[in-house]
Amino acid sequence: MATNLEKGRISGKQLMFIVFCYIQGGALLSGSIVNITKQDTWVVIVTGFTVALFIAWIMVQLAKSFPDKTLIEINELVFGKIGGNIISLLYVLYFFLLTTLDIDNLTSFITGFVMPNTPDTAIALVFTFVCGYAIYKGINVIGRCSFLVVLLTIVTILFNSFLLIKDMNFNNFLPMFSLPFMDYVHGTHLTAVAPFGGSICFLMIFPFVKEKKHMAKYFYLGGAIGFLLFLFIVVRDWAVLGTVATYMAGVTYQVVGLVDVSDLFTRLEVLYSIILVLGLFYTATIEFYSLTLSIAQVFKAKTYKPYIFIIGIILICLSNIIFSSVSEHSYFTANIDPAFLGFFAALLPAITLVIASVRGAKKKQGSEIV
Amino acid sequence: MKNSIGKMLKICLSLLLCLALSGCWNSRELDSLAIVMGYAIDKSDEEGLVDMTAQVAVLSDGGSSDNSSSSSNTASSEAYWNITRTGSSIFTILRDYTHESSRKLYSPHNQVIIFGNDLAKNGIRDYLDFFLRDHETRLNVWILVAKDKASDILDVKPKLEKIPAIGLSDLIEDQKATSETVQIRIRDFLERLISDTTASIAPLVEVIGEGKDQIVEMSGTAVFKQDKLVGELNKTETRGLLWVLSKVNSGIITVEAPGGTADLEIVSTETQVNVEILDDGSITAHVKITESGNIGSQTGSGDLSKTDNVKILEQNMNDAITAEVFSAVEKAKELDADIFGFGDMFYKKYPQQWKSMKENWDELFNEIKVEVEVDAKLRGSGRIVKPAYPAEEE
Amino acid sequence: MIIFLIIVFAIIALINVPPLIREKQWRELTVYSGFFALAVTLSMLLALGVDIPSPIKGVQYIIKDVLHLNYK
Amino acid sequence: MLKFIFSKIKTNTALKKIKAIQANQGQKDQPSVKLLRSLDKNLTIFKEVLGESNDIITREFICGQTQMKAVLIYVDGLTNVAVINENIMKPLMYDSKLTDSKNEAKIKNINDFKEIMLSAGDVKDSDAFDELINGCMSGDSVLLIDGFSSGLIISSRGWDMRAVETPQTGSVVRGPREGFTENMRTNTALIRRKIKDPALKLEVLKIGRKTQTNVCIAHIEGVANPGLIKEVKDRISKIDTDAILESGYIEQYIEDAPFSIFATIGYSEKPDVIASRLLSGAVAIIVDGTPIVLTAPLLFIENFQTSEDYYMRPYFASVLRLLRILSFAISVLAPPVYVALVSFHQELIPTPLLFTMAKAMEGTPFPAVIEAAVMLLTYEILREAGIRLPKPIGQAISIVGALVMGQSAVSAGLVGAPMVIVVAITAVSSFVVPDQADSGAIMRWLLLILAGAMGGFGITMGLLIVLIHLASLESFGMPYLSPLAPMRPADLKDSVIRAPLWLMKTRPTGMARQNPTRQKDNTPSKIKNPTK
Repeated sequence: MATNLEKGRISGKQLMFIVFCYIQGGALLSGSIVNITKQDTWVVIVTGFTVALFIAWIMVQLAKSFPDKTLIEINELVFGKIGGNIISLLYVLYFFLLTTLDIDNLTSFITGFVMPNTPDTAIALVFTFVCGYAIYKGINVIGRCSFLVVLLTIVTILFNSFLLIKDMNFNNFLPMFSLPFMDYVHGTHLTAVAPFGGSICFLMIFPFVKEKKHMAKYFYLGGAIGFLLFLFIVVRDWAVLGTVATYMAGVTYQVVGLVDVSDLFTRLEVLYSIILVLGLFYTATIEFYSLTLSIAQVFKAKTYKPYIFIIGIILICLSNIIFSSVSEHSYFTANIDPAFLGFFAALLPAITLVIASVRGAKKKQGSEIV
Repeated sequence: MKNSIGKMLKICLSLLLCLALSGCWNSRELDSLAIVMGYAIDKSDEEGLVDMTAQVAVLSDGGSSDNSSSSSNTASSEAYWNITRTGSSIFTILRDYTHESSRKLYSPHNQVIIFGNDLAKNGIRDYLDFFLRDHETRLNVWILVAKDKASDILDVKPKLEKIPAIGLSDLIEDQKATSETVQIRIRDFLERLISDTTASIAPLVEVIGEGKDQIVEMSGTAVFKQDKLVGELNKTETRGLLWVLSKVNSGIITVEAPGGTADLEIVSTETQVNVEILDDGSITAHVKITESGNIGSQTGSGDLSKTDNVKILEQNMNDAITAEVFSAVEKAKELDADIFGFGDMFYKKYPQQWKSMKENWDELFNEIKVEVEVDAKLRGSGRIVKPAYPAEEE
Repeated sequence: MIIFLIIVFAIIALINVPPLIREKQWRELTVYSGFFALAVTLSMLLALGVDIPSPIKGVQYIIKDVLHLNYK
Repeated sequence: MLKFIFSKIKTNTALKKIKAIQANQGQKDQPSVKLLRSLDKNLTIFKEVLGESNDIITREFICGQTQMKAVLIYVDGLTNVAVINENIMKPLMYDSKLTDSKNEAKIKNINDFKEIMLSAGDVKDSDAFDELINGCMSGDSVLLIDGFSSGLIISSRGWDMRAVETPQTGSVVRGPREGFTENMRTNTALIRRKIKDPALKLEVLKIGRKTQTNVCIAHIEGVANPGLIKEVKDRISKIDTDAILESGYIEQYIEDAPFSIFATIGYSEKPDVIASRLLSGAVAIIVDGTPIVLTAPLLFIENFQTSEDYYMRPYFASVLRLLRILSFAISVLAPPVYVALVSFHQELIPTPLLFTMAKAMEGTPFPAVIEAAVMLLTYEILREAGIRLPKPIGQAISIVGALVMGQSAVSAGLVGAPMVIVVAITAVSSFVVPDQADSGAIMRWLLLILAGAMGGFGITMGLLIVLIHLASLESFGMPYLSPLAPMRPADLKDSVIRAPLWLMKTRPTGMARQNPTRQKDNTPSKIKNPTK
């Protein structure tokens, strides 16, 4: 049972803040989306959000039909003993890759911009240790810190945008809807899946939410605010940079570098990198948490605590070997990732839901007949 | 109790572990940095090579505090040091500097990048590439083109500042007062460079005078086709360009006035440009400029406070502004470089037709009909209403 | 570098394994040592500079070459 | 002869038993040794147990017409001699002679003595040796009378105590100046004077085998959560050590997270602070012999709140509170951020400032990290010297030390001038929040090492670890970062800023579940109906 593995409980509001912070981790991905759909990125984000809402709806239905059950237990219930375990193992691998991608995202960001000649492993080590420490303390600690991180993120982003207003020029968006249709499909797919791709992790977290009734409401609300801020960031970046954005890596980071207020508030982007790191920290922690929890459940362990540091080391080694260059990483994120995330985040849960409802209906009939 | 000690041990161990491992790769002490304030890149004598001058701020003045060493001391304790190296590409030169300078060059505080005239002539794209790619350069660095050799610009010792590069960057910032120079940062230059049709522009700077009283002066704009220098605009043509780009902040226009001339100060301006493709296929660009200013000074005895005189002045101002804009348009057509960005505006407004217009945009640009409509308002005339002449009876 | 890794792994094992043995959870001990072995081999190979094929190549192969679901 | 031998054996066995009790004190179910009938035997046992220390006085006298032998044992210095002379000796020796022998006959057992003869206040009778000894040791006087098998413990405490003065630390501009003293009774009286409600319950426990310290647990019935009171009492009564000399002992034994660098139990020397915490549902622990009174639970935000905030008008109080939080942040972050700026992210420094700093740092031999560490070390040494030395010299040492060392270090070119400024700012701002000085100092060192190793990224990770640790802390069931981390909007009005008093209707959530409302509705009339 999940509830004896993890004692901590989080409130509905905290779930909302966690979802918001989780999506902020994807803010760094906006670079790949902007490259595809240039000036119509905002359209793509809106459509992507609607698709993401649909995926969220699947998650919520699954959570509703199996209250207090984590993803692993749902799989066992739906696919039976053996099938459930195989699919759970698949999910464990998926969480492994998801967390490694995030850690690699962070290390390439830090070594790319903030500290160029620090080896990746050192940064990955410290970062994974901190994530491990947060998980070691349990889910309610992650819930408690989320409000402070949300506050910090929103205040900084608004402050930066305020300073950038004079650089914004809104006819960068002008040639509307002049891109080939496939780009829009690609962009929508990427937005729907990239920041929200990991929402499957929340199936591991739903059993620990105290208020069962409003859980869905808070989950959607967190997603909506997260996407709104994500949209705001992308629109601001494009308004300031225009087509130059497609030539840049780490768009949101570079844009803050343009702030120039009388040589006092210049070159602020290192401060902004703290916010990006916090966002990525939350994404990685949630994925690392669901990874450890799912491993503990698949292997029927008593507590998940001893596994944290071992899996952390495996993650560090993986993040070292996963991509040999940044261009490989960006190619993967732009083209292969949507399908990969799409399968695990949307297709598999949908299948589980369908089978669950079919079996549910059969059982109900079954009980009537007998 | 036993369990918590185990937990504690694990946490301390991990902390130790990651600290010992990390070391401090990326830390560089402040006094181990050669802070670069400006770069100047010139075409070197040998074929295909480039010599680059980096202006490094020299800070150590032997413990004597800064304000006591007045400018009287000899050149030896200059506040800057220009290092020149030659090489095939910017990056190799930068690394090459370490042979000469004891400290590694540190360029986030770089203010200015100046390109020599002859280098600009045969293309600066591949020299810009390093600056765009390096994480140390700021995106709001000024781009300049020298009338002839860029390194001479950095050798001129400014009168008010200690380091020429800072003097230069303040000079560019002050151009707002006369708005006869284009203020281009590396970001704006890049924006124009990557657009297919808009021509990149950069302010021109030259050294005037000899020996001790050499000064640096801004003199018009350099016009690039893609990334090759093709021509120059003088001051009035630059002002015309700025009118179209609605980047005129203030400045003086001298016009005819009843009984002499009058200098009118521009206070605030607003320009809207909309482009049309007329049904007969010809393209027009309608430039609407609204401007408000006040009377700066006046020669002659005309009483400018009368409303009809003011009307005359406003009309003269309209004509003067229109003349400036047309002079800029003529020069642009002569160099057939679309410095106004009309091409982009057409792309934004007519994306489908733009595909066909893009190929022969140069001819199209030549035939473009530019209509200028100026609505100038004179708001005030300063503290005195009539010029200092004995009052005439009405 | 390798000696350092060995020390680290020894300490981690020292902390996590005794409680498991004391509480006689053999099942969990086997799983834990499985992951432990994986972590040790991975980091040793990395420390020795052996080039390990990245799992993402596998995913990329399936999605790109087998299912042709990639965009570009 | 036989009787003599037999009584000898009896006294020896009693003596051996008492010795046994003395040896393993503290075990609860000790067979208490009973008093014997004859006075001489009791006296020899007492003398044997109490030993020959010269401050223990045994006064033998004859009382009453029937010439009963009696003895009074008390510790000189702990007892109030006036009480002994007036209320005990005088009635027994003098008045008993005057009264007629009629009521003398009535005295059958020891209680009659208590009712008729003695005029002292609190008199208890007991026949167990260890009770008598404890009473004698804690300042009461013990009366033994020949022929009676139980003695009287007459409360005659009264040693010279320190008067109620203004506490040295935490001087206040506005608000009461009185501080607690070492005597528990005065302290409880000071609190009683603040809270005159009978619901204020005081329970005394005796902790510490050797010291027998009185630990009083004060709470307000109906306000403090019953669970909290039970928890505090359990933890305190579980303490089984031989000495409790200061409330700090109790704090370390019963606190929630002994390994954390942050204190989860608050302390204060001022009755009004303790009273306000009691009223908001906390439990106060008053330990005899120390003016420092503990309160539990403690929230992290309460370290930045002083009693003065509630006496001042709200605006300036909120500004002061934000200032305290800011200065705590400066005192912890200034050196690490400076090191990160100078060694890692030089581009963050505006250009003109960069020149002056580079010029000042020219030629300093050490990297910024070492420089910062050395300067911080000297600062800590100076601060400690300043405190430990007697007041006037202490002040002089710390100021002179700081100035001379800073200046000479700079002129000798060992340390850059900005570094001295940064350390000075850190020193000054760490005095603004004295209760957090200890955890601030430790955090400062950890972040400094991280900043030296990984610059801005290191600091971010360090702060994240601290944030996670703080969020996981709980003080007696109350989350440590309560109004912010678990986000309780109702409490936000009294956390970082202080809303006007008439707005604060409820007590902090979770503290007083039974009656959370503090005041009904005293919004000033001007606001309630502005039109009138």
